[in-house]
Amino acid sequence: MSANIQHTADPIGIKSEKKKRNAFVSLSKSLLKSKTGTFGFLIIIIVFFIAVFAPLLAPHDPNAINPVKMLQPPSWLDGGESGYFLGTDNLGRDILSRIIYGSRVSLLVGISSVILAGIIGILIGLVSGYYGKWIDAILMRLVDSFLSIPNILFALVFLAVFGPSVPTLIIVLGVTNWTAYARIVRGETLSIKEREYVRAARSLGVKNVKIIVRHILPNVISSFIVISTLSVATTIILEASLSFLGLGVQPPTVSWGGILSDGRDYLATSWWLATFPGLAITITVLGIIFLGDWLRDVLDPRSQSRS
Amino acid sequence: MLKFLLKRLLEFIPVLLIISFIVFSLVFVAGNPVALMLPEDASQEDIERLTAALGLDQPFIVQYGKYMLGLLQGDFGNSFRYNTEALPLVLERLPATLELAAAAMLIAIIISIPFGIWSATKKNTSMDLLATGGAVLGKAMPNFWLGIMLILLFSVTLGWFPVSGRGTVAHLILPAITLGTGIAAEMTRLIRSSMVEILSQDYVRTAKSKGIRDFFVVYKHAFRNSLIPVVTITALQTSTLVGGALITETVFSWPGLGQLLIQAVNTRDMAIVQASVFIIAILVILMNLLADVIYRILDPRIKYS
Amino acid sequence: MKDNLSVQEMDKRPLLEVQNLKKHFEVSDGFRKKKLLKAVDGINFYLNEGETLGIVGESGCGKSTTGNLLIHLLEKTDGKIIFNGKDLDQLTKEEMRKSRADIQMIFQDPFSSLNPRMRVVDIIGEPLKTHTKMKKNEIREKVYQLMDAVGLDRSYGSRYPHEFSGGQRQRIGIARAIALRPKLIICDEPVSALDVSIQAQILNLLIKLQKEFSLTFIFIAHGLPAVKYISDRIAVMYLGKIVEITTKNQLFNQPMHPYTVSLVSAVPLPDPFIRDTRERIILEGDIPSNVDIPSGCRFRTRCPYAQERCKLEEPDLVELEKGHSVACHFPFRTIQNKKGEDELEGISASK
Amino acid sequence: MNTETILKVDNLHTYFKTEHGKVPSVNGVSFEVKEGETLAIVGESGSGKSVTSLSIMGLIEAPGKVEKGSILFEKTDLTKIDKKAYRKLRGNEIAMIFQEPLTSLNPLFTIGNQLSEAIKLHQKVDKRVARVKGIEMLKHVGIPRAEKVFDSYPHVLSGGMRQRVMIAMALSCNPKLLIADEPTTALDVTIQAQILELMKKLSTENNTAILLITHDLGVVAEMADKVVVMYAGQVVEHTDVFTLFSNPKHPYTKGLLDSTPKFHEAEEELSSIRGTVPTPATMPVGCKFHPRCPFATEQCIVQEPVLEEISDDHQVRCWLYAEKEAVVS
Amino acid sequence: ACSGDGSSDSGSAGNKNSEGDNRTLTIAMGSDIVSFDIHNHNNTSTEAVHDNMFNYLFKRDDNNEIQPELVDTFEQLDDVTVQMKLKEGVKFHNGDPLTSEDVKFTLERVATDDTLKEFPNYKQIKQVDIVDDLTFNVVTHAPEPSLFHRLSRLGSGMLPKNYIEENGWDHFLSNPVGTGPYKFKEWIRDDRIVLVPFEDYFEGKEEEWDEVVFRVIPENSTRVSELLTGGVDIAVNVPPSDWDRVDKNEGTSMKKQTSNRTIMLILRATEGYPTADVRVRQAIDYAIDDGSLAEHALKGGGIPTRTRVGPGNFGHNPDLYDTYNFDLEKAKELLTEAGYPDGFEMTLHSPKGRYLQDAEVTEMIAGMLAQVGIKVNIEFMEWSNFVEMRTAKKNKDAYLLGLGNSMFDGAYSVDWYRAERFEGETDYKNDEIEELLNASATNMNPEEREKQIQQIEEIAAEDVPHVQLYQETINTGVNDRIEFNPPQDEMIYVPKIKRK
Ligand SMILES: Nc1ncnc2c1ncn2[C@@H]1O[C@H](COP(=O)(O)OP(=O)(O)OP(=O)(O)O)[C@@H](O)[C@H]1O
Ligand SMILES: Nc1ncnc2c1ncn2[C@@H]1O[C@H](COP(=O)(O)OP(=O)(O)OP(=O)(O)O)[C@@H](O)[C@H]1O
Ligand SMILES: [Mg+2]
Ligand SMILES: [Mg+2]
Repeated sequence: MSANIQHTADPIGIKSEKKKRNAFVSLSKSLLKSKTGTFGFLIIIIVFFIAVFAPLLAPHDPNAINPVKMLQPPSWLDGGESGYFLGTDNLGRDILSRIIYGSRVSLLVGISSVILAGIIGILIGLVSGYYGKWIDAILMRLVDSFLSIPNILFALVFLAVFGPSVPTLIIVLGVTNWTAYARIVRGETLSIKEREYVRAARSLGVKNVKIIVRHILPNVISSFIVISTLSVATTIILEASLSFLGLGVQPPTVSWGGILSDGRDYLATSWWLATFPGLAITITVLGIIFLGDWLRDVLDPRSQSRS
Repeated sequence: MLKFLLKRLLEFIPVLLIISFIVFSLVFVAGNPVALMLPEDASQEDIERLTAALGLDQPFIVQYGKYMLGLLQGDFGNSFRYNTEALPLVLERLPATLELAAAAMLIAIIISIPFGIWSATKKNTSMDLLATGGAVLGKAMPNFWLGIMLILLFSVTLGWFPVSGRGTVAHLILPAITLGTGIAAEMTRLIRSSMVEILSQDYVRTAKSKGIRDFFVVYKHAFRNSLIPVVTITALQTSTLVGGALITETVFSWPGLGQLLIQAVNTRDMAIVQASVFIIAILVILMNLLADVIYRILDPRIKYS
Repeated sequence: MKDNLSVQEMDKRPLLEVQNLKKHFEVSDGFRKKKLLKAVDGINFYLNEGETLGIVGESGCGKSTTGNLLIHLLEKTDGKIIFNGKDLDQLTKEEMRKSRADIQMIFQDPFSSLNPRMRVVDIIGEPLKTHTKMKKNEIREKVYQLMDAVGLDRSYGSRYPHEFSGGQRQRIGIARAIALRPKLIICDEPVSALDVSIQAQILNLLIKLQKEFSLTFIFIAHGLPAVKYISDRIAVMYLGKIVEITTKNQLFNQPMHPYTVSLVSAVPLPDPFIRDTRERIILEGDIPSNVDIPSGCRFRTRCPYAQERCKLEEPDLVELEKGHSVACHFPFRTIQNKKGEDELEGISASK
Repeated sequence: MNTETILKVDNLHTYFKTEHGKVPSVNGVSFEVKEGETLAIVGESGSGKSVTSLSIMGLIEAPGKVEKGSILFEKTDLTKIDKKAYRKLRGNEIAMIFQEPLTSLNPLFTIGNQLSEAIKLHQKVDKRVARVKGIEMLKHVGIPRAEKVFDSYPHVLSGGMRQRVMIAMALSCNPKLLIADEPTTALDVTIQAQILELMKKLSTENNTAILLITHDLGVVAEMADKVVVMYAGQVVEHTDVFTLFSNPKHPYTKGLLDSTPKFHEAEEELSSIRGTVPTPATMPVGCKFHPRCPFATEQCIVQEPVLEEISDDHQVRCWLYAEKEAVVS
Repeated sequence: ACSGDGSSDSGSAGNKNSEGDNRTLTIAMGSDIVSFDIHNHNNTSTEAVHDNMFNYLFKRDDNNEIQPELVDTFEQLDDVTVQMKLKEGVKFHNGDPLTSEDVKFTLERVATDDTLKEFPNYKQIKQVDIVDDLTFNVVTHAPEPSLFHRLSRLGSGMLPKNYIEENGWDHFLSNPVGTGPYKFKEWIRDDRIVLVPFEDYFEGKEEEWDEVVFRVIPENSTRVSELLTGGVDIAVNVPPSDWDRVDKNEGTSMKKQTSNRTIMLILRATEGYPTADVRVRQAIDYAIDDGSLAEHALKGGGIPTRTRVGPGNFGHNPDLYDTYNFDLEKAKELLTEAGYPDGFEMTLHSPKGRYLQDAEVTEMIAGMLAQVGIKVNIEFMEWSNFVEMRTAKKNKDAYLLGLGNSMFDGAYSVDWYRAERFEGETDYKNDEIEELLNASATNMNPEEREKQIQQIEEIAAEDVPHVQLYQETINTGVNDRIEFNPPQDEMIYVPKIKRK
């Protein structure tokens, strides 16, 4: 074998006790080593913090209309009104507060739909990959079918039919995204199924369900985590696109996509309406992708070869 | 090769069946389009009359059966809004969308291949960070926002390109950039990781040990190998591309399938929705098939007779 | 260490008897017609309690497939496996479960044979959990005993596999295999992935455990030295068939099949002083594919002594001497005897 | 023999930047290879054999770097020349074959394409000549139906055939030095025997020096004139092959020899080396082998021994002999 | 196929425009026309294009009075019959003369084919009897006071009978032929419709423009950008945010005109809803500051009103126009009286993107109602869902709706108070209104009928089944090189558009 038969165990066991708590420490160390990973992680933490503490952080009620203070520029610009740090929108609502509140829905939709997609996709992928044969054939045709309809198109039709609301949005995005997981999990399952530890368990007569749960599932989770981070990012953008088509989260619920899309008529006249939510999306997506890239490097067994 | 194509084409049948079922169910659940077709002050009686006239009061199975029967004869039904057959309407729009998609893909390829390779060979340097950061940025920008910004900058302020519409090459540039940016971003990342992996392969080391210049090592030995996954990925982008076209076309009033579709969805003109989804699905499938064929041509390891 | 089997032992019914065992895979070659890949193509052998049977052969000759058939990881295409006096096909479900516990396997790759997301105690404890009704702490205690037995520090119990070296991992795999006190353990190349200095540790451990737990081994390898070290009898496989099977001394001292002869002579010996004087047969060409098996004797395409008959007739595995079976129309010793030493010189490919 | 030294590696240090900081993969390696001679480097996984060979080839890439030492090829110091000059040597004067014949050939190009690449590059000949020469090389390494093989893709060939192709490729420009990094590890014994035989034949025919990297003492005994035993990035013993097998000095060498199952002698219990090969993260101070050494003393734990000549052409890195010498002198 | 033309009309149009002699008129619309079947759509922007290709029997003039167009003379024979005579020398674009046959063909088609979308507006016509080549009688089922209103809109656009019968409908739909001043050149769906002048137009060939291009640009900002860069001469539906930009930009300006569309809240009077109580309905009316809506949300793009029947419509009641109720104290009082001193919670459905600033208006209304303690839960709906909600009668306390009146006949507006029509939807019933409605329906005396309609409006203004908010404006951006005043009916009649 080649140089990748390297491992960290020390033969004499001098440092063995230290190892246990090292898992966390080494993870954080590796995070700190990656500049982009750290950057992404920080952004995500901040966004989460903002989402959780939105009511405490927002200076104004995000939906409070104020006809007198419409389209005020950010407070740090000429003509800006103090108290409205990022200015106001066409109904005189505070943009900062809206962005702060918007983080909640954007994250909620992004994360829940990915979890939903993940659950469906992992289940189907596991079953398809593990049992193979005609089950696999049928499920993969199903995957092909979904894959050949563009996500946004499916979402568009679905939302037009059922009406846009946060739960339908989560469901539709979940239902459109599961195929990616199903494919990857199936592929992983196919290879893990042939790994020797699974064969060992099979030769012991361990039941199929148990093998799936105990031996296969834990080992596909990491690829799920890697693609799901990216998926959260694309979902946030997808929600914005759907808002553009009038099928995103509907007011008075605030989402970044909604604010961005509402502000698009004002891009030429009052740029701050659309620019700040756009920035919020961009930065968050950037953070998520960076974090995802780092996670991939850490979790992908192929890149782990040298310990 | 012929057999392979035949086999793959046969596989499409169940896929298309499933698609038809999904789409038809959605459309069925979507409910009665008649109310939308009539004026805002139409009476209930008017609505019921038209519903019956269009056969929309029959049970699901009957309607689906009729629909499938029609499909087999290439009939996607009539557009309620345009009062003509849906399929020709869709096909008529296809060229515009294909033109846009092809241009966007071209832009994406022109951007992503050099950047992807470049950042892979400069892995982990600040140049790499810059390129990948740029790619992420491209991915993070919503299409419509980018499109409007491009119009404001290049058309309104600088006056370099026409604002909207289809016609000359000049008309194509801004929408193609808008649509291509996201794809370029995605592809840059994919090409980079594919290249990084291939550059660490044994045969690349072999090539170097023969004393070949780095440039040729990268372009002869690594790039062609990295093309194989890239071809597949490019084909997979078809779906994203068409999806993105929905938005880009609206922003630039590009007279393609996307606009037709959005109008159709908004007016519940389901025959058009069905036909377009179907055509798009076939397009996506064909692109994937094409990718498979190219893959086979590029990779001598896969045998075909 | 181990001597030839006593007559008494031979009289007893063997622990394992394999008759005409076959495994054919269907493979589609590109998009043409499906073909049969004859991975194992009718093999016969027996195995007595407490002994070690080595199986050697080149890559792809069907060694692992044989092992997998024995532990029911693969469905056999044809043939009979009689274990402990019972035909496995005739077992009830419950008996089948028990017999699963009686045959265990040690795998080649110490990296992929352990679930990276399970702790060592859970890995070793899994057979116990599946096959016994032991309580948690009983299992834990038992696992610790097993860890002692294979020379792993108990304190390593809550670690994950990636924290271990290859040799240590292989010990974990061995502990898992002996957990249920199986009668038969199949070792599929258990040392080929290990560093030279570690291989000896593992071989010694296996021998120690065999004594301690009165185990029976099937030891699969393509490295002859290790097989020779650990086995009592050795079967040589070529393209899905056993071509020669006998005790190890017999095999190394008086090999009869030309393939065995070349195999033995191809092993590089760690002794520079004999390198220029050693007699050897270097085979021409590669091993044919299991899909297009040559007619007649499958070795004939590479055999320096092949004759017309070898093309037409497939030789059976016949017991030429007591405990020494060979599948060859012109077994080596016979040729040697008939035509004398000169002939042998003549056909040796080099020196 | 009064032959010239082709390669002289002196105090080579190659480091890798990793999470654990700068890790020395090759830590002060020195040896010489003479014309027509076969030098074997033997050692377990991770001992730095491949990194040594790649350092000689100038193929160490970031995060690795040749930090110190010199590599004299004939009269030129390879650590000092520029990329272009290096490329001229590579594949021409120095050639290399790798462990994995399955992955060392680019699957997308024909054998001929890859074979003539080097020929065209270094011999400045056109396509037709390169083809003729390529086919000749294939025949030379014993490939039947060479014309056909020349035009086929690597995947249709077996492992042994591919390794022959690799050898043909390496020898196509008549290199003075051939570096073979575990050329037979991935092959079956019968095929291994073929390849080793071929290498022997070619080296005697062309008087090519071979740097043979392996972890199999059998192969060493079969092929080598001189042997370098490496452990943890260092040379621990360096002598001719007969001395090494008859009179090994370093405890590690002894351990290695004892843990190899003997073939023709009647067996006794195999002795083994306890513990495992250290990793960069667990590299001990003092003698790198001391945790596994049955003879380790206090001194071994704290102080690192140096490679010393204990007799003609026999160097050992061990306090056992250094002490003796110290006592004597 | 279009690439050659395309370049000359849009991209480089800007440069040509500045030269001042560009004889191509380019108009940017928000949505494409639906079809050339003039009887089978109900889409204003489609009619805006058709208007240039087809003539009606009657047409509104600049003062919104109905005048004969194709008809030369006409005479009411009895309550159900009108005799009309066509002008002489009217020709279709294919050269055929217009005859009574064509009229019969056209009107009977729309009056009898119940799958046509315009059928409900013409089913009152029983038949058309031909008297001679140019003379014919229109017979209705019952006395039909608004017959002329009907005949002055899209249903009476004259179709060429022979052309259609010879070539079939499909041919007509892709090569439409009318009698209008401009004839069809090409239609690239969702892109453009191109018209050119008709040489044999019965009122003489239009010389002003060589070509008229209607471009489809759905995205507001893109449409405005095209106007600003000179890509188009007219851009319809410019959002308030861009009005200043268009005005400030050199060479373009905003043209505004009151539309015939009124925005209102339709309240549910069904038992159990707080809005069943007239005092609650009045309270809502008083709580909403229509003036502020018009000024802030619409940037002045609306005129507050208490009636749906705007100026120019038959039955317009000027007393109720350009005025509104706003009095928070009064609203609170009314709520207290009705038993809701602390207000209540209600649901307001609203479409989004359908009307000028509709979402903003709805959100502001919610804010206003909150001030009197009414907590409004807004449910924005995409248009098709909104329509579905209405069709299924799933409306809650209130929904926002904008209603136009293409007939310009107030009878159609007040018919919305008819109990029978909205059973289960609003469940509003007012006996007095019912009586007046029935009386006016067949009243052939225009003065009396007008009074009756005005009376209904007054009652409704007090009883508030619908809270009338404002009449919206039509906001069109126009290049200064042309003379164009958008008419109230939202048509874009090219013969009225001149170069400066
Ligand atoms: N599941 C399978 N499907 C198809 N062919 C298989 C399967 N498993 C094994 N084979 C084929 O069967 C033949 C024998 O394989 P097997 O793994 O038993 O060989 P082996 O002797 O163990 O070789 P190695 O020394 O490389 O492990 C090979 O040609 C292999 O490709
Ligand atoms: N690219 C790299 N990055 C970091 N460390 C490396 C790299 N390449 C090699 N190393 C380290 O250098 C050391 C020596 O590796 P090398 O490949 O030379 O070992 P080897 O003796 O050839 O082993 P094998 O027998 O497995 O081929 C190992 O510890 C390895 O982890
Ligand atoms: Mg095997
Ligand atoms: Mg190596």
